[in-house]
Amino acid sequence: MDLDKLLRPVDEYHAVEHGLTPEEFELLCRKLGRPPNLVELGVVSVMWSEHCSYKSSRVHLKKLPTHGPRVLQGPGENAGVVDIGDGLAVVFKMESHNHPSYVEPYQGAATGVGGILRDVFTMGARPIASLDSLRFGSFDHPRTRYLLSGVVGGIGGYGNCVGVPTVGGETYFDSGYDLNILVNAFTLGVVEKDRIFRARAAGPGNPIMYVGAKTGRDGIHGASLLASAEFRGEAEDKRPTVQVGDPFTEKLLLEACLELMAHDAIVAIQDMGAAGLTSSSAEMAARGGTGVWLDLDRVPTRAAGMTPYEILLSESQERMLLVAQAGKEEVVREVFRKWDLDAVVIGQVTDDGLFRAQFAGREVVRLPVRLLADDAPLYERPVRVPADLEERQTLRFEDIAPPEDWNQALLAMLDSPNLASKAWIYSQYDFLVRGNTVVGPGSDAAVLRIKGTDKGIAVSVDCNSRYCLQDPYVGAVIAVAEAARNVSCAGAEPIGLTDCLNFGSPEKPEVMWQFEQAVCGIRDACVALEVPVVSGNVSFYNETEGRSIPPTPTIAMVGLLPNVRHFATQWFKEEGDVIVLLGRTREELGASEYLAWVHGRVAGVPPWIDLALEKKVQQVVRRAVQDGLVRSAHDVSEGGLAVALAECCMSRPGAAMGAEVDLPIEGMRVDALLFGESQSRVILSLHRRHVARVRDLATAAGVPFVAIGEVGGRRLVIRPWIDVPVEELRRVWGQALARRAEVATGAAAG
Amino acid sequence: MRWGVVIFPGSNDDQDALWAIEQVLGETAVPLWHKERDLKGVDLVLLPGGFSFGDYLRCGALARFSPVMDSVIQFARAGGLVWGICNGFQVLCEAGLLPGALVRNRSRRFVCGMVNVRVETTDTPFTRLCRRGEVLEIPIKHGEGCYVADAQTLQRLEENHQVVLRYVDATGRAVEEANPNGSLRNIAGVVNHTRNVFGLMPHPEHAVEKWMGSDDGLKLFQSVLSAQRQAGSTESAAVVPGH
Amino acid sequence: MRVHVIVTPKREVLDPQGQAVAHSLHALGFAEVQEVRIGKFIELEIEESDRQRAAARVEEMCRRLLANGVIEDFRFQIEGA
Amino acid sequence: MRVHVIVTPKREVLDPQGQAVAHSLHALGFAEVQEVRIGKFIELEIEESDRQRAAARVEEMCRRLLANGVIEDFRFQIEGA
Ligand SMILES: Nc1ncnc2c1ncn2[C@@H]1O[C@H](COP(=O)(O)OP(=O)(O)O)[C@@H](O)[C@H]1O
Ligand SMILES: [Mg+2]
Repeated sequence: MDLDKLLRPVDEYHAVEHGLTPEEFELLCRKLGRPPNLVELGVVSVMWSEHCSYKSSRVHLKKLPTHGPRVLQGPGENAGVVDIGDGLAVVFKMESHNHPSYVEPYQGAATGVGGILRDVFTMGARPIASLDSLRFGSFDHPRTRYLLSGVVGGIGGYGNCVGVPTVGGETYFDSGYDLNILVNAFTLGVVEKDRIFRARAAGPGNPIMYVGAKTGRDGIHGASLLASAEFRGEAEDKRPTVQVGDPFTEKLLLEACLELMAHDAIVAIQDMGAAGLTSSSAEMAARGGTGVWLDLDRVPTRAAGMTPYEILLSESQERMLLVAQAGKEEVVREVFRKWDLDAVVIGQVTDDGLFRAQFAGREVVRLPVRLLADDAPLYERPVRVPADLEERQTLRFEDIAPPEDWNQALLAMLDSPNLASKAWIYSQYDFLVRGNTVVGPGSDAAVLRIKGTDKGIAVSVDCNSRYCLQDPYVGAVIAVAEAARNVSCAGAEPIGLTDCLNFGSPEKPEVMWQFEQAVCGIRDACVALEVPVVSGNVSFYNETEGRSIPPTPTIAMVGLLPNVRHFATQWFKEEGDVIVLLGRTREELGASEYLAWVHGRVAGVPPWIDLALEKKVQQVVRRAVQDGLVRSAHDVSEGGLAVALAECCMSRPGAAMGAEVDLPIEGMRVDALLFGESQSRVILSLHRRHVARVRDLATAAGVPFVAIGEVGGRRLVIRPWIDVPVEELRRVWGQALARRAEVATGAAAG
Repeated sequence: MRWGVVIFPGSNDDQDALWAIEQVLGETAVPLWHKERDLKGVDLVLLPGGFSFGDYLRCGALARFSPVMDSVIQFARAGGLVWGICNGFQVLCEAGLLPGALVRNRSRRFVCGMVNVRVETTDTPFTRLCRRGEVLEIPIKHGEGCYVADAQTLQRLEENHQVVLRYVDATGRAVEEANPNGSLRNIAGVVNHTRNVFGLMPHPEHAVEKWMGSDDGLKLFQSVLSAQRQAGSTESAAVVPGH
Repeated sequence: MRVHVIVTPKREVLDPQGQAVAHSLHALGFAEVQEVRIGKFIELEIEESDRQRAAARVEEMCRRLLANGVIEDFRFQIEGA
Repeated sequence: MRVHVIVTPKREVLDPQGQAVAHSLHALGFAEVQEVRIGKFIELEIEESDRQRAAARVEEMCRRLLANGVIEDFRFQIEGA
């Protein structure tokens, strides 16, 4: 290779090629006092990319409430940390891997899981559960099936092999994602409060060690190209070598790192994610207020003749960077040797505040760490309300002709891929390994026990992007509220959340408006429900051929159960139990699944939400569950009351359990009553003898309470409109996804 | 009784086996690192579930050559109790300690969920406390659990009552719909002809606490215990070569 | 006629399986092994007498289904008629 | 020298993957496809100049590790020296 070429000063042309604007390049040269060489440009371009620098989102993210009595670590580290008592803390985060998953669904999704796992065990936590939030195009799109089986295969293939259970998630199909699917992966780990590791390179002279897989030409410029350059459907050509995940190596890394952390040998540790060696070392130095010096000749490489540019920007997976205590190198090597992994010293922490790298005896990078980490440009991008918003938000009820046959309408609803059972997906995931799964996928929230304590953790991930499309503020409020509601239905108190904000191009004022609105919605819901945001991720440029995805601020909520044996699931349990509806039902159809699936329309505004009532409903449900008063609790979400009642009957493992219901709710359209998606509603089932106490709890809290029926029989009866055998409902609901997914696809060869 | 649990790189359910043995059964569990040949005088060797060596090439194919396996093979030949769960079952087949092989599920998909298995014989140390025909609720989670063997082998297995567990429906019938992976004759678990080596795809160690779903798996662990007590625990460990 | 299709991971793409197998072969004492790459071998039985046409069709099968162009290369061979 | 090992499922062992691929090929309009069997293609780079000896060694690798005699057949080919 011609090293001199790489070391020549570059000009604006190269900078623009690297995704910097002329202004940014000018800023760079000014700060640097000279033009950078090509290697330095590569380094800066990834550090200043949207993906690494959050340059368009930071001003807004500042608004989020990130503090709370339990918060031990908010945003800024690899993951957030929340105190759960007993000397323990939970560590969690969610991240997107959207574009790579569209290009190569299996490997893209797999490496997404690998990345989020590393973010969590990097902090010293043992991962105990993962969730996946997925968005695909409609089944009418030719590529959807292939993407679905590839993504699900990749998540299972990686997570199952590493031995971390995937206990829940969410999956939606909407033509708005036809050319830009979303794959958001969440992982939660448990750590001893006083053994949390952070990524702060401290102690000049300490060795920087490289562990794990060798470096290849994988996903070079992945971060800056795939995550920052608008995706024009020509990815196939622009594509660098696609990253292939190696879950086995990840498992070894996981065990070796956790074992190493028990010794006092390391100062800091950080995974090499997007922009690999560059961002991991620069970020560690920035956090530690130090500098780094790297000898790139010592980096283990997989491909021959790799340039310093490639070595610094490679996104090869399953690699970690750590700062050892000087003199403890052998301890580190020893532990990794046990796991058949090599640990190599590739550099040193310095006190000069510089990011320096040498190759073939020559200095190829010399940049101030501040320039990379802190001096990245910040934008307060213009926002504009979409011109067509008002028109899209108008919905005239008289235009909506109610169906004749309500039984058929319910069956049709249950056949919607969005409402269908997701068992076809989650049965491909090991949701049991490590033996903590109290409630797996299939109920509102997953519940995990925390070994060595009486406690449990409940997790749920939610976002209705149709709501967000019609009103990003309300949509985001509801995403937080529903996630919290799901967790509360399991009996857990929400203690923290992580988000993954998936949007189009921030350079479009309409998209930026959606983003700003969504962040405000999350903020207000968090304040009202007293839940801090402890970590998160922003994914911009989710658009293809100029078309943005529906705004999708995914929320993953974590809740705490004081006594894990007092939890609830969503399905009916016993004949003769009384069915109770908490909350208020309004005549609402806007942005509903019913409107979209049955009438083919996306119109109107999302349901009204009163956060004060929401909070009270959740408190009542939690109390009732924790006091062992209820046998099931299920929140009413997409599909409304009728679908929620059907779910209470169908999702029960084993034999179906029916219900007979009367809805003493007057003065509204039947379709709004059955399929409307009014918020803050929960269906409980409980033994007669507890009815009075639960009613008292509700009335004391000012929460509307109605007994609407009784569990029993083999049919779901909602007088006078619906009367269907549960087995028939279950057959349709259970087959809806499998039926569509299993048509022969290109993924078969996989 | 001393229960040895082998830990291969990529073992995942080793921790669950240890939990079941120590926390639920209250017995002594001894982790056995795959690089060591010493079986530490255990009375039984359990090969846990997971993805040993990433399940690369074939499930269990690489683990089968770990140093510890030499000792395990000798231990088994000497009559020691060896129990393979899921990936452990695959390792035992690859090692030739059990007949047949486990191939990709008929559906070609990994499958995780609860299944019913019927106890076909109680004449093994692993099922002696069960009733013949008893149906156990135990979860499975595997991508390569389809049991195959040639006709003669299957014939022999049936004749010697070496088929220990079969996938059945809730009413105990070994029908096709109850077969989660395409295993020939709905076979879920088998013993060797000397009945001291047992492999099964379901995960009994994940069914040991009723409040978490099922404790039917406990019966298998308790069977081993009672067998051991009866055998008067001493010898079996003594005959282990390399001691 | 019978066609043999060989699908291999692209040179530059990581092949964890090949690495693991190489590692084991060394452990088994096959020190002479320097590299292992693992791919797929696909045997097709097709009803087609014209080799030309067969080749064109198989080429298309590979592109559309048998190989994942993003990470794999393919080649094929038509058995002597 | 370079060796190509081909491992295929035994005739009597069912090959769900092959069946699925055949099915997909039909769905894609490749009606001429009658049967598909899927096996492994393993490429070995070994340091050995003597073809005789190489053959013996590879044979052993296959028996011990690369193929499972219960369900698979194998064959190999040493690239022209
Ligand atoms: N991609 C997925 N991975 C794992 N579990 C999933 C996935 N999608 C949905 N699920 C599970 O299916 C069930 C129903 O999902 P969903 O309808 O989103 O529940 P809710 O409406 O209560 O949020 C939940 O238990 C959820 O965890
Ligand atoms: Mg819910």
